[in-house]
Amino acid sequence: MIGSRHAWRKLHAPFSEDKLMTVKVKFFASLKEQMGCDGATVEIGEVATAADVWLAASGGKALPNNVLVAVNMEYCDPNQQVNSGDEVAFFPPVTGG
Amino acid sequence: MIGSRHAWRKLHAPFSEDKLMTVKVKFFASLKEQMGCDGATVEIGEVATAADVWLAASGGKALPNNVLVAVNMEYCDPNQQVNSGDEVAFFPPVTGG
Amino acid sequence: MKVEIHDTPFQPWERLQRYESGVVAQQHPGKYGASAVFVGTMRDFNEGDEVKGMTLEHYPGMTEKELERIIGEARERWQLLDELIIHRVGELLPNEPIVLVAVWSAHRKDAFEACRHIMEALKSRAPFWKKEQLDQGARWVEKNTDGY
Amino acid sequence: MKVEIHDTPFQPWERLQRYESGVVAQQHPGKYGASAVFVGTMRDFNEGDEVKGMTLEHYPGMTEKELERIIGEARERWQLLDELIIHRVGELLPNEPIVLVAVWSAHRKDAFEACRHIMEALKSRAPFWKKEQLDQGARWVEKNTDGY
Repeated sequence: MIGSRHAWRKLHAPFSEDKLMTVKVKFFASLKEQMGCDGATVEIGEVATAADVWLAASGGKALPNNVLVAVNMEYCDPNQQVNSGDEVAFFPPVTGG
Repeated sequence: MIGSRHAWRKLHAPFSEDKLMTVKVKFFASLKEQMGCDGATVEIGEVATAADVWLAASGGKALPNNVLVAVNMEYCDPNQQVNSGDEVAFFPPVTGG
Repeated sequence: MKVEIHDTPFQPWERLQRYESGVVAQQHPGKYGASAVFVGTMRDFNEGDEVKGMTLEHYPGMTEKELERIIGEARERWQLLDELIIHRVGELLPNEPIVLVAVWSAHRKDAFEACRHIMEALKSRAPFWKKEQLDQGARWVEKNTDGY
Repeated sequence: MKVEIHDTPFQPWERLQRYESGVVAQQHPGKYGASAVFVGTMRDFNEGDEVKGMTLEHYPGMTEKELERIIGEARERWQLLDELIIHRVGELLPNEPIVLVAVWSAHRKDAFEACRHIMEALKSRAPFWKKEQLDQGARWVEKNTDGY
Protein backbone atom coordinates (compact mmCIF):
# COMPACT_ATOMS: atom_id res chain seq x y z
CA MET A 1 0.00 0.00 0.00
CA ILE A 2 2.83 2.33 0.82
CA GLY A 3 4.85 3.27 -2.23
CA SER A 4 7.59 5.84 -2.33
CA ARG A 5 7.07 8.48 0.27
CA HIS A 6 7.08 11.18 -2.32
CA ALA A 7 4.45 9.57 -4.52
CA TRP A 8 2.28 8.94 -1.52
CA ARG A 9 2.51 12.48 -0.21
CA LYS A 10 1.51 13.93 -3.52
CA LEU A 11 -1.50 11.68 -3.70
CA HIS A 12 -2.84 11.78 -0.16
CA ALA A 13 -1.46 14.45 2.11
CA PRO A 14 -4.55 16.52 2.81
CA PHE A 15 -2.83 19.36 4.56
CA SER A 16 -0.37 22.15 3.95
CA GLU A 17 1.98 21.33 1.12
CA ASP A 18 4.76 23.56 2.32
CA LYS A 19 5.03 22.41 5.96
CA LEU A 20 5.61 18.68 6.33
CA MET A 21 6.63 16.39 9.17
CA THR A 22 7.87 12.82 9.28
CA VAL A 23 6.27 10.10 11.39
CA LYS A 24 7.10 6.43 11.72
CA VAL A 25 4.16 4.09 11.04
CA LYS A 26 3.90 0.50 12.31
CA PHE A 27 1.42 -2.28 11.61
CA PHE A 28 1.08 -5.53 13.53
CA ALA A 29 -0.44 -8.99 13.21
CA SER A 30 -3.34 -9.38 10.75
CA LEU A 31 -3.13 -5.70 9.88
CA LYS A 32 0.49 -6.11 8.90
CA GLU A 33 -0.54 -8.96 6.58
CA GLN A 34 -3.36 -6.90 5.09
CA MET A 35 -1.13 -3.90 4.54
CA GLY A 36 1.62 -6.06 3.11
CA CYS A 37 4.29 -4.39 5.25
CA ASP A 38 5.16 -3.82 8.86
CA GLY A 39 5.43 -0.08 8.55
CA ALA A 40 7.08 2.86 6.88
CA THR A 41 8.27 6.37 7.39
CA VAL A 42 5.72 8.81 5.99
CA GLU A 43 5.58 12.53 5.49
CA ILE A 44 2.39 14.35 6.30
CA GLY A 45 1.18 17.89 6.82
CA GLU A 46 2.33 19.40 10.07
CA VAL A 47 -1.12 19.44 11.67
CA ALA A 48 -2.32 15.86 11.59
CA THR A 49 -4.05 13.32 13.79
CA ALA A 50 -3.29 9.61 14.13
CA ALA A 51 -6.33 8.99 11.91
CA ASP A 52 -4.83 11.26 9.25
CA VAL A 53 -1.66 9.19 9.40
CA TRP A 54 -3.73 6.02 8.89
CA LEU A 55 -5.56 7.59 5.96
CA ALA A 56 -2.29 8.52 4.35
CA ALA A 57 -0.53 5.24 5.05
CA SER A 58 -3.45 3.05 4.00
CA GLY A 59 -3.96 4.75 0.71
CA GLY A 60 -7.15 6.52 1.72
CA LYS A 61 -9.10 3.71 3.39
CA ALA A 62 -11.18 4.58 6.46
CA LEU A 63 -9.78 3.47 9.82
CA PRO A 64 -11.71 0.32 10.81
CA ASN A 65 -13.56 0.59 14.12
CA ASN A 66 -11.68 -2.20 15.84
CA VAL A 67 -8.19 -1.03 14.93
CA LEU A 68 -6.25 0.14 17.97
CA VAL A 69 -3.94 3.13 17.82
CA ALA A 70 -0.80 3.85 19.84
CA VAL A 71 1.40 6.92 19.58
CA ASN A 72 4.90 6.52 21.00
CA MET A 73 3.92 3.15 22.48
CA GLU A 74 0.90 4.49 24.37
CA TYR A 75 -2.72 3.92 23.46
CA CYS A 76 -4.49 6.98 22.16
CA ASP A 77 -7.61 8.17 20.45
CA PRO A 78 -7.39 8.27 16.64
CA ASN A 79 -8.11 11.99 16.86
CA GLN A 80 -5.00 12.68 18.88
CA GLN A 81 -2.54 15.07 17.22
CA VAL A 82 0.78 13.58 16.26
CA ASN A 83 4.12 15.35 16.22
CA SER A 84 7.15 15.12 14.03
CA GLY A 85 9.18 12.04 14.85
CA ASP A 86 6.29 10.22 16.54
CA GLU A 87 5.89 6.48 16.20
CA VAL A 88 2.28 5.77 15.23
CA ALA A 89 1.16 2.15 15.49
CA PHE A 90 -2.01 0.48 14.23
CA PHE A 91 -3.04 -3.01 15.24
CA PRO A 92 -6.01 -5.35 15.70
CA PRO A 93 -7.49 -6.28 19.11
CA VAL A 94 -4.78 -7.82 21.27
CA THR A 95 -4.92 -11.52 22.07
CA GLY A 96 -2.06 -12.27 24.45
CA GLY A 97 -2.04 -14.08 27.76
CA MET B 1 -12.22 -31.44 84.19
CA ILE B 2 -12.76 -35.06 83.26
CA GLY B 3 -12.41 -37.30 86.25
CA SER B 4 -13.15 -41.01 86.34
CA ARG B 5 -15.85 -41.89 83.89
CA HIS B 6 -17.95 -43.46 86.59
CA ALA B 7 -17.88 -40.48 88.93
CA TRP B 8 -18.71 -38.17 86.09
CA ARG B 9 -21.66 -40.25 84.90
CA LYS B 10 -23.20 -40.25 88.33
CA LEU B 11 -22.96 -36.49 88.56
CA HIS B 12 -23.98 -35.34 85.11
CA ALA B 13 -25.58 -37.94 82.86
CA PRO B 14 -29.07 -36.45 82.40
CA PHE B 15 -30.57 -39.45 80.62
CA SER B 16 -31.48 -43.08 81.23
CA GLU B 17 -29.25 -44.61 83.89
CA ASP B 18 -29.64 -48.15 82.62
CA LYS B 19 -28.73 -47.65 78.91
CA LEU B 20 -25.31 -46.09 78.31
CA MET B 21 -23.09 -45.57 75.28
CA THR B 22 -19.44 -44.65 74.87
CA VAL B 23 -18.19 -41.73 72.75
CA LYS B 24 -14.69 -40.41 72.17
CA VAL B 25 -14.25 -36.71 72.98
CA LYS B 26 -11.49 -34.49 71.57
CA PHE B 27 -10.42 -30.94 72.35
CA PHE B 28 -8.05 -28.79 70.31
CA ALA B 29 -5.93 -25.66 70.60
CA SER B 30 -6.93 -23.14 73.30
CA LEU B 31 -9.83 -25.36 74.33
CA LYS B 32 -7.44 -28.21 74.94
CA GLU B 33 -5.39 -25.93 77.21
CA GLN B 34 -8.49 -24.75 79.06
CA MET B 35 -9.77 -28.29 79.57
CA GLY B 36 -6.35 -29.48 80.59
CA CYS B 37 -6.54 -32.53 78.34
CA ASP B 38 -6.86 -33.37 74.66
CA GLY B 39 -9.85 -35.66 75.12
CA ALA B 40 -11.26 -38.69 76.81
CA THR B 41 -13.64 -41.58 76.37
CA VAL B 42 -16.91 -40.82 78.13
CA GLU B 43 -20.08 -42.77 78.84
CA ILE B 44 -23.38 -41.04 78.42
CA GLY B 45 -27.07 -41.88 78.21
CA GLU B 46 -28.01 -43.52 74.93
CA VAL B 47 -30.02 -40.58 73.66
CA ALA B 48 -27.66 -37.64 73.67
CA THR B 49 -26.65 -34.69 71.50
CA ALA B 50 -23.16 -33.31 70.91
CA ALA B 51 -24.07 -30.53 73.36
CA ASP B 52 -24.91 -33.15 75.99
CA VAL B 53 -21.50 -34.70 75.44
CA TRP B 54 -19.89 -31.29 75.97
CA LEU B 55 -21.89 -30.74 79.16
CA ALA B 56 -20.79 -34.07 80.51
CA ALA B 57 -17.16 -33.72 79.46
CA SER B 58 -16.79 -30.13 80.67
CA GLY B 59 -18.20 -30.81 84.10
CA GLY B 60 -21.49 -29.04 83.50
CA LYS B 61 -20.31 -25.80 81.85
CA ALA B 62 -22.44 -24.39 79.04
CA LEU B 63 -21.09 -24.77 75.49
CA PRO B 64 -19.57 -21.40 74.54
CA ASN B 65 -21.11 -19.82 71.46
CA ASN B 66 -17.93 -19.78 69.41
CA VAL B 67 -16.94 -23.39 70.04
CA LEU B 68 -17.17 -25.50 66.89
CA VAL B 69 -18.43 -29.06 66.97
CA ALA B 70 -17.53 -31.98 64.69
CA VAL B 71 -18.90 -35.50 64.90
CA ASN B 72 -16.81 -38.13 63.15
CA MET B 73 -14.68 -35.41 61.58
CA GLU B 74 -17.57 -33.52 60.04
CA TYR B 75 -18.97 -30.21 61.28
CA CYS B 76 -22.38 -30.45 62.89
CA ASP B 77 -24.88 -28.58 64.95
CA PRO B 78 -24.46 -29.02 68.74
CA ASN B 79 -28.00 -30.41 68.77
CA GLN B 80 -27.10 -33.31 66.51
CA GLN B 81 -27.66 -36.76 68.06
CA VAL B 82 -24.51 -38.77 68.60
CA ASN B 83 -24.20 -42.53 68.43
CA SER B 84 -22.18 -45.05 70.33
CA GLY B 85 -18.57 -45.05 69.16
CA ASP B 86 -18.74 -41.56 67.64
CA GLU B 87 -15.79 -39.20 67.83
CA VAL B 88 -17.06 -35.83 69.08
CA ALA B 89 -14.63 -32.92 68.74
CA PHE B 90 -14.83 -29.43 70.22
CA PHE B 91 -12.54 -26.62 69.13
CA PRO B 92 -12.20 -22.84 68.84
CA PRO B 93 -12.56 -20.91 65.53
CA VAL B 94 -10.01 -22.23 63.05
CA THR B 95 -7.06 -20.04 62.08
CA GLY B 96 -5.12 -21.91 59.40
CA GLY B 97 -3.94 -20.76 56.00
CA MET C 1 -6.65 -34.01 43.58
CA LYS C 2 -3.96 -34.10 46.23
CA VAL C 3 -4.00 -32.91 49.85
CA GLU C 4 -0.84 -33.02 51.94
CA ILE C 5 -0.05 -32.04 55.52
CA HIS C 6 3.66 -31.48 56.16
CA ASP C 7 5.31 -31.22 59.57
CA THR C 8 8.57 -29.96 58.06
CA PRO C 9 9.20 -27.04 55.64
CA PHE C 10 8.09 -27.50 52.03
CA GLN C 11 9.12 -25.64 48.88
CA PRO C 12 5.88 -24.54 47.14
CA TRP C 13 7.29 -23.76 43.67
CA GLU C 14 9.31 -26.93 43.53
CA ARG C 15 6.26 -28.96 44.60
CA LEU C 16 4.17 -27.23 41.90
CA GLN C 17 6.76 -28.04 39.27
CA ARG C 18 6.76 -31.70 40.28
CA TYR C 19 3.00 -32.05 40.58
CA GLU C 20 2.28 -30.29 37.29
CA SER C 21 4.84 -32.22 35.26
CA GLY C 22 4.25 -35.52 37.02
CA VAL C 23 0.47 -35.55 37.33
CA VAL C 24 -1.40 -32.74 35.56
CA ALA C 25 0.62 -32.82 32.35
CA GLN C 26 0.38 -36.62 32.25
CA GLN C 27 -3.35 -36.84 32.86
CA HIS C 28 -4.49 -33.75 30.95
CA PRO C 29 -1.91 -33.01 28.25
CA GLY C 30 -2.87 -29.99 26.16
CA LYS C 31 -5.95 -29.26 28.29
CA TYR C 32 -4.78 -27.16 31.26
CA GLY C 33 -4.76 -23.65 29.85
CA ALA C 34 -4.96 -21.93 33.23
CA SER C 35 -3.53 -22.50 36.67
CA ALA C 36 -4.08 -20.24 39.65
CA VAL C 37 -1.99 -20.54 42.77
CA PHE C 38 -1.96 -19.04 46.22
CA VAL C 39 0.96 -19.37 48.63
CA GLY C 40 0.71 -18.13 52.21
CA THR C 41 4.02 -17.46 53.94
CA MET C 42 4.70 -16.77 57.59
CA ARG C 43 5.16 -13.09 58.34
CA ASP C 44 7.22 -11.67 61.17
CA PHE C 45 4.38 -9.36 62.23
CA ASN C 46 0.70 -9.63 63.08
CA GLU C 47 -1.72 -7.12 64.59
CA GLY C 48 1.09 -4.70 65.33
CA ASP C 49 3.33 -7.20 67.12
CA GLU C 50 6.58 -8.80 66.09
CA VAL C 51 6.16 -12.57 65.74
CA LYS C 52 9.19 -14.78 66.41
CA GLY C 53 7.71 -18.14 65.53
CA MET C 54 4.48 -20.04 65.27
CA THR C 55 3.04 -23.41 66.24
CA LEU C 56 0.42 -24.82 63.91
CA GLU C 57 -1.85 -27.42 65.45
CA HIS C 58 -4.41 -29.40 63.46
CA TYR C 59 -6.97 -32.18 63.75
CA PRO C 60 -5.35 -35.12 61.95
CA GLY C 61 -7.88 -36.97 59.85
CA MET C 62 -10.52 -34.25 59.83
CA THR C 63 -8.11 -31.78 58.25
CA GLU C 64 -7.63 -33.96 55.16
CA LYS C 65 -11.35 -34.84 54.96
CA GLU C 66 -12.44 -31.20 55.21
CA LEU C 67 -9.95 -30.07 52.56
CA GLU C 68 -11.17 -32.83 50.24
CA ARG C 69 -14.78 -31.77 50.86
CA ILE C 70 -13.82 -28.17 50.02
CA ILE C 71 -12.24 -29.29 46.75
CA GLY C 72 -15.29 -31.45 45.99
CA GLU C 73 -17.60 -28.47 46.43
CA ALA C 74 -15.39 -26.33 44.18
CA ARG C 75 -15.56 -29.03 41.51
CA GLU C 76 -19.35 -28.81 41.54
CA ARG C 77 -19.17 -25.08 40.93
CA TRP C 78 -16.26 -24.70 38.50
CA GLN C 79 -14.71 -26.78 35.75
CA LEU C 80 -11.44 -27.99 37.23
CA LEU C 81 -8.89 -30.50 35.99
CA ASP C 82 -6.80 -30.92 39.12
CA GLU C 83 -6.09 -29.38 42.55
CA LEU C 84 -3.18 -29.44 44.99
CA ILE C 85 -3.31 -28.30 48.61
CA ILE C 86 -0.30 -28.44 50.93
CA HIS C 87 -0.43 -27.13 54.50
CA ARG C 88 2.31 -26.93 57.12
CA VAL C 89 1.85 -27.94 60.74
CA GLY C 90 4.27 -27.94 63.67
CA GLU C 91 6.87 -25.31 64.52
CA LEU C 92 7.32 -22.53 61.93
CA LEU C 93 9.67 -19.60 61.54
CA PRO C 94 9.07 -16.36 59.58
CA ASN C 95 9.47 -16.73 55.79
CA GLU C 96 8.44 -20.40 55.86
CA PRO C 97 5.54 -21.33 53.58
CA ILE C 98 2.32 -22.15 55.45
CA VAL C 99 -0.10 -23.06 52.71
CA LEU C 100 -0.25 -23.75 48.98
CA VAL C 101 -3.51 -23.90 47.02
CA ALA C 102 -3.28 -24.63 43.29
CA VAL C 103 -5.93 -25.41 40.70
CA TRP C 104 -5.67 -26.29 37.03
CA SER C 105 -8.45 -25.62 34.56
CA ALA C 106 -8.98 -25.07 30.84
CA HIS C 107 -10.00 -21.44 31.42
CA ARG C 108 -8.76 -18.66 33.66
CA LYS C 109 -12.10 -17.61 35.15
CA ASP C 110 -12.60 -21.06 36.68
CA ALA C 111 -8.99 -21.20 37.88
CA PHE C 112 -9.02 -17.77 39.53
CA GLU C 113 -12.39 -18.16 41.20
CA ALA C 114 -11.91 -21.72 42.40
CA CYS C 115 -8.46 -20.99 43.83
CA ARG C 116 -9.70 -18.04 45.84
CA HIS C 117 -12.82 -19.88 46.96
CA ILE C 118 -10.84 -22.91 48.14
CA MET C 119 -8.42 -20.66 50.02
CA GLU C 120 -11.23 -18.79 51.79
CA ALA C 121 -13.01 -22.05 52.65
CA LEU C 122 -9.74 -23.43 54.02
CA LYS C 123 -9.34 -20.33 56.17
CA SER C 124 -12.83 -20.59 57.63
CA ARG C 125 -13.31 -24.37 57.86
CA ALA C 126 -10.10 -26.44 57.83
CA PRO C 127 -9.22 -27.38 61.44
CA PHE C 128 -5.87 -25.65 61.92
CA TRP C 129 -4.93 -23.36 64.80
CA LYS C 130 -2.06 -20.92 65.05
CA LYS C 131 -0.23 -20.00 68.22
CA GLU C 132 2.19 -17.13 67.84
CA GLN C 133 5.41 -16.68 69.82
CA LEU C 134 5.87 -13.04 70.75
CA ASP C 135 8.44 -11.37 72.97
CA GLN C 136 5.79 -11.21 75.70
CA GLY C 137 4.98 -14.91 75.37
CA ALA C 138 2.66 -17.05 73.27
CA ARG C 139 -0.88 -16.26 72.12
CA TRP C 140 -3.47 -18.14 70.13
CA VAL C 141 -4.66 -16.40 66.98
CA GLU C 142 -8.34 -15.95 67.76
CA LYS C 143 -9.96 -15.61 64.38
CA ASN C 144 -9.19 -15.46 60.68
CA THR C 145 -10.26 -12.27 58.96
CA ASP C 146 -12.56 -12.39 55.98
CA GLY C 147 -10.62 -12.35 52.72
CA TYR C 148 -13.26 -10.86 50.43
CA MET D 1 8.76 -5.27 39.68
CA LYS D 2 10.05 -7.32 36.77
CA VAL D 3 8.68 -7.74 33.25
CA GLU D 4 10.27 -10.23 30.86
CA ILE D 5 9.53 -11.23 27.28
CA HIS D 6 10.99 -14.62 26.32
CA ASP D 7 11.33 -15.99 22.79
CA THR D 8 12.18 -19.47 24.05
CA PRO D 9 10.29 -21.70 26.55
CA PHE D 10 10.43 -20.72 30.22
CA GLN D 11 9.71 -22.75 33.34
CA PRO D 12 7.23 -20.72 35.45
CA TRP D 13 7.66 -22.51 38.80
CA GLU D 14 11.42 -22.48 38.57
CA ARG D 15 11.39 -18.77 37.70
CA LEU D 16 9.08 -18.08 40.67
CA GLN D 17 11.40 -19.96 42.99
CA ARG D 18 14.36 -17.93 41.78
CA TYR D 19 12.60 -14.56 41.85
CA GLU D 20 11.07 -15.09 45.27
CA SER D 21 14.25 -16.29 46.95
CA GLY D 22 16.54 -13.91 45.07
CA VAL D 23 14.49 -10.71 45.12
CA VAL D 24 11.30 -10.77 47.21
CA ALA D 25 12.77 -12.59 50.21
CA GLN D 26 15.85 -10.32 50.12
CA GLN D 27 13.95 -7.06 49.85
CA HIS D 28 10.93 -7.87 52.03
CA PRO D 29 11.98 -10.57 54.51
CA GLY D 30 9.13 -11.52 56.83
CA LYS D 31 6.64 -9.24 55.08
CA TYR D 32 5.24 -11.19 52.11
CA GLY D 33 2.44 -13.19 53.69
CA ALA D 34 0.57 -13.78 50.43
CA SER D 35 1.48 -14.49 46.85
CA ALA D 36 -1.00 -15.09 44.06
CA VAL D 37 0.07 -16.52 40.73
CA PHE D 38 -1.51 -17.18 37.37
CA VAL D 39 0.11 -19.32 34.69
CA GLY D 40 -1.39 -19.60 31.23
CA THR D 41 -0.37 -22.64 29.22
CA MET D 42 -0.91 -23.39 25.54
CA ARG D 43 -3.85 -25.74 24.98
CA ASP D 44 -4.21 -28.10 22.03
CA PHE D 45 -7.78 -26.90 21.38
CA ASN D 46 -9.59 -23.62 20.87
CA GLU D 47 -13.12 -22.88 19.75
CA GLY D 48 -13.72 -26.52 18.89
CA ASP D 49 -10.61 -26.95 16.73
CA GLU D 50 -7.43 -28.85 17.35
CA VAL D 51 -4.47 -26.48 17.55
CA LYS D 52 -1.04 -27.77 16.47
CA GLY D 53 1.07 -24.76 17.29
CA MET D 54 0.96 -21.04 17.78
CA THR D 55 2.90 -17.95 16.78
CA LEU D 56 2.91 -15.12 19.28
CA GLU D 57 3.73 -11.72 17.83
CA HIS D 58 4.22 -8.60 19.94
CA TYR D 59 5.14 -4.94 19.75
CA PRO D 60 8.64 -4.78 21.23
CA GLY D 61 9.03 -1.77 23.47
CA MET D 62 5.34 -1.04 23.88
CA THR D 63 4.72 -4.48 25.37
CA GLU D 64 7.09 -3.87 28.26
CA LYS D 65 5.86 -0.29 28.75
CA GLU D 66 2.20 -1.32 28.80
CA LEU D 67 2.84 -4.16 31.27
CA GLU D 68 4.72 -1.75 33.54
CA ARG D 69 1.84 0.71 33.31
CA ILE D 70 -0.59 -2.08 34.26
CA ILE D 71 1.52 -2.97 37.31
CA GLY D 72 1.77 0.71 38.24
CA GLU D 73 -2.01 1.04 38.17
CA ALA D 74 -2.41 -2.08 40.32
CA ARG D 75 0.02 -0.60 42.85
CA GLU D 76 -2.20 2.44 43.20
CA ARG D 77 -5.18 0.25 43.99
CA TRP D 78 -3.70 -2.54 46.14
CA GLN D 79 -0.86 -2.85 48.63
CA LEU D 80 1.76 -4.84 46.77
CA LEU D 81 5.35 -5.68 47.62
CA ASP D 82 6.53 -7.05 44.27
CA GLU D 83 5.31 -8.30 40.89
CA LEU D 84 6.68 -10.57 38.18
CA ILE D 85 5.30 -10.89 34.65
CA ILE D 86 6.82 -13.23 32.04
CA HIS D 87 5.30 -13.64 28.57
CA ARG D 88 6.36 -15.90 25.74
CA VAL D 89 6.60 -14.78 22.11
CA GLY D 90 7.62 -16.66 18.97
CA GLU D 91 6.72 -20.23 18.03
CA LEU D 92 4.90 -22.23 20.71
CA LEU D 93 3.73 -25.83 21.02
CA PRO D 94 0.89 -27.17 23.19
CA ASN D 95 1.76 -27.49 26.91
CA GLU D 96 4.29 -24.66 26.73
CA PRO D 97 3.74 -21.83 29.23
CA ILE D 98 2.52 -18.60 27.64
CA VAL D 99 2.25 -16.21 30.55
CA LEU D 100 3.10 -15.91 34.22
CA VAL D 101 1.67 -13.20 36.47
CA ALA D 102 2.74 -13.20 40.11
CA VAL D 103 2.24 -10.68 42.90
CA TRP D 104 3.47 -10.62 46.49
CA SER D 105 1.65 -8.78 49.25
CA ALA D 106 1.27 -8.83 53.02
CA HIS D 107 -2.36 -9.92 52.73
CA ARG D 108 -4.26 -12.36 50.54
CA LYS D 109 -7.07 -10.05 49.45
CA ASP D 110 -4.61 -7.68 47.80
CA ALA D 111 -2.66 -10.56 46.24
CA PHE D 112 -5.72 -12.31 44.77
CA GLU D 113 -7.37 -9.19 43.42
CA ALA D 114 -4.24 -7.60 41.99
CA CYS D 115 -3.12 -10.81 40.28
CA ARG D 116 -6.46 -11.27 38.56
CA HIS D 117 -6.70 -7.59 37.64
CA ILE D 118 -3.22 -7.54 36.13
CA MET D 119 -3.98 -10.69 34.14
CA GLU D 120 -7.23 -9.26 32.76
CA ALA D 121 -5.55 -5.97 31.90
CA LEU D 122 -2.75 -7.87 30.14
CA LYS D 123 -5.35 -9.78 28.13
CA SER D 124 -7.13 -6.64 27.01
CA ARG D 125 -4.25 -4.17 26.63
CA ALA D 126 -0.80 -5.73 26.23
CA PRO D 127 0.14 -5.76 22.52
CA PHE D 128 0.43 -9.50 21.82
CA TRP D 129 -1.26 -11.37 18.97
CA LYS D 130 -1.78 -15.10 18.60
CA LYS D 131 -1.89 -16.96 15.32
CA GLU D 132 -2.97 -20.58 15.62
CA GLN D 133 -1.82 -23.40 13.36
CA LEU D 134 -4.72 -25.71 12.58
CA ASP D 135 -4.97 -28.67 10.22
CA GLN D 136 -6.78 -26.37 7.78
CA GLY D 137 -4.07 -23.71 7.97
CA ALA D 138 -3.33 -20.73 10.16
CA ARG D 139 -5.75 -18.25 11.70
CA TRP D 140 -5.37 -15.15 13.82
CA VAL D 141 -7.17 -15.26 17.15
CA GLU D 142 -9.59 -12.38 16.76
CA LYS D 143 -10.44 -11.40 20.29
CA ASN D 144 -9.78 -12.33 23.92
CA THR D 145 -12.88 -13.27 25.89
CA ASP D 146 -13.73 -11.42 29.07
CA GLY D 147 -12.39 -13.23 32.14
CA TYR D 148 -14.84 -11.93 34.75
